[in-house]
Amino acid sequence: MSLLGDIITIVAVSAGAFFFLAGTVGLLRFPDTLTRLHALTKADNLGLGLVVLGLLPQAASLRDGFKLVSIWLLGLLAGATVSQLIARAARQGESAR
Amino acid sequence: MSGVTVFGLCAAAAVGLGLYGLITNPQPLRKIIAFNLLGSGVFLLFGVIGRRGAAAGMGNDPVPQALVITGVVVAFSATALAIALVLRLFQTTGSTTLSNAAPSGTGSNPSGD
Amino acid sequence: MSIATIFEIVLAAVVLGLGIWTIVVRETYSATVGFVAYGLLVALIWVRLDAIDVALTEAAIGGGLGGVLLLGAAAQLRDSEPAVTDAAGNAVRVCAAILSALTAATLAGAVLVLPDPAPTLAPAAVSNAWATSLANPVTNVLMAFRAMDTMLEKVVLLLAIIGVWSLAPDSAWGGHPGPRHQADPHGVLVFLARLLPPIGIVVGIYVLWTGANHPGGAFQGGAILAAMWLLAIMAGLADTPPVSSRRLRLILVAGPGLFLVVGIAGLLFGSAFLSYPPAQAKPLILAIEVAMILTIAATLGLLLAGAPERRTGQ
Amino acid sequence: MALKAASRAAWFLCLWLVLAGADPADIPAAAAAIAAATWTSLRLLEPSTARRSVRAIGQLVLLFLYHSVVAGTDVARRALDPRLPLRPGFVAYPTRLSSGIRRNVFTTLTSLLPGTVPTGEENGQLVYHCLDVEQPVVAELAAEEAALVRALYND
Repeated sequence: MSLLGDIITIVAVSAGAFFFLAGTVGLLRFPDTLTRLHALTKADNLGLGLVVLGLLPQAASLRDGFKLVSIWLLGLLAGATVSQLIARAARQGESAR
Repeated sequence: MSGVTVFGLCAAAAVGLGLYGLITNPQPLRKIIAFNLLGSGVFLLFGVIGRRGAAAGMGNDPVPQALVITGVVVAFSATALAIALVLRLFQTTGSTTLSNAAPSGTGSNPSGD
Repeated sequence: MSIATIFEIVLAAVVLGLGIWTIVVRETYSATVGFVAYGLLVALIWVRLDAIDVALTEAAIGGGLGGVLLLGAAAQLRDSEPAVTDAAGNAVRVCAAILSALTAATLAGAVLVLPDPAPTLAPAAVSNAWATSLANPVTNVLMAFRAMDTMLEKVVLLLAIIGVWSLAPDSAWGGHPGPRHQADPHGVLVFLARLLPPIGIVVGIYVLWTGANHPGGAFQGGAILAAMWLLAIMAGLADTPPVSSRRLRLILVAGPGLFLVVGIAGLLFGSAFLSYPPAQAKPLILAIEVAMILTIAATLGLLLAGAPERRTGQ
Repeated sequence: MALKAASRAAWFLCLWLVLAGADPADIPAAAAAIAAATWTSLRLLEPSTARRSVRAIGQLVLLFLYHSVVAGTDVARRALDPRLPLRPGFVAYPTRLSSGIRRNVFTTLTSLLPGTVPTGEENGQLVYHCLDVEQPVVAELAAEEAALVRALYND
């Protein structure tokens, strides 16, 4: 059981780290603010979700697991709303130019 | 070299950086940021010393921790007051410099109320 | 060299790099952004130093609220930037660099020759914890062993808010601090400001409550509550109260006032100023903390809002 | 109204239990936190009157998780591709959802859809920024809207 848990942790956290890395590469390579937002929101949300998923088998109790999931949900809410605010500002800045 | 020493050296460098910025940056807002950098270096030194004094099952001596918490809040209040002063200066004179020429030069460049 | 040490070196290097960036970058706005990132990473250093209480305070107040304050000011002062030409001369720069390098070197030397074993008050703080029956030693130090500091710090908060308010133009005295924010009522900011504050209130009160036994306390909880209030203000769902409001003033003096009353009671009936009778120590400290969280949340929020700008009723 | 308040309070009670655990000594703080949160929540966000379907909500969650994975993989592929295959542009999407909270929920959900970031409204239509304008973005958005309506806003 604990071996299976450890395998899940290693695979999921590594995958999460990979998506964070890909998101950061996108942030550096993509040409403008709006395309960079895609890289950040999509890849980082999936990355955070995978890290949380990977940590779930290591949680000491059910409550700790719920805590981890609520961190992911709050991260999602923050990412999704703030990205829209930035996107709106970026679009208005673009059309003003 | 242990991690605690690394952070101690980092804190010392932050104090030096803050001091340099405080002296050389002409804009008050930049001076405020530099001063906060200096302060955070001092707080970190407290933290490093408290970490070395870990005992009785605690990872960090609670007394310096409590002093730093108090210090962070006081630093925040001082920063808020300083920023309010800068904004008021900008509103009344239209300039944010503290240079010697400011009292005579302000009349030519009023943009605030 | 262990993995932990490599992580710590990288963390320290990134923090220093951000520190250098905030000092040397040309645009003030970039400097403030750099400083916010610096504050959040410094909170990570505090975690590595096993000082979770400080890490929470640094992340919430140093990085979070302080960052909002600096960003707001930088945005307002953005237009004034080109006017500034009187940069320091080369001689001043060289002297400042030498002075700063000497200071940093002295401190670094002091860090390297710190005595071993280090002096510590941790055993004293832990062995006297019975006097308050709180399990978090940091809260014990803040609220009991060094209660004087904490009380005076509340007074400093009050003085700061009085200082900020007194910068109001005569015509605006007694009015609402800061501009009245108006956001698109169907926009995402308003959506977030409707959804998040109740969650933040639960988390803030939890952080206050758990501070008795685990990392947390009135400062960290108060900062969370202040942030939720500010979110509602910025979305235009709430307004700052006028500074002439009696209720507001009562909240502002509640924390230091109750602290002072309890302190004087200790002087009259107990052994010294701010001495709690051990049997009632926990309820007394909790009562003070509840008053303090209200004061802290109100003060932090109003410090961010700034000086009064509008008359009441305008 | 009382029922709505009770259901909100139940959510905040769950949040408190996740944070603090169940301890009788916590009751005063938990009661204060839940009361304050419920009061604020009812003041800030009026209860919705629409019917909700648990099954449809489950389907929406699954769809959302699936989209998160597809979206993350899609962006990662484009970011790591040496040719950087991007055809960015704006797409207007006419939604039937009423302005306000419902639209906000929709845009927040769809900001996690593959290749789209909502950038506000123009002339009553939602304007999306797309990484690749040749993808069937509008059709996907319509499917997502239908799933959302089935789950939360079936009135």
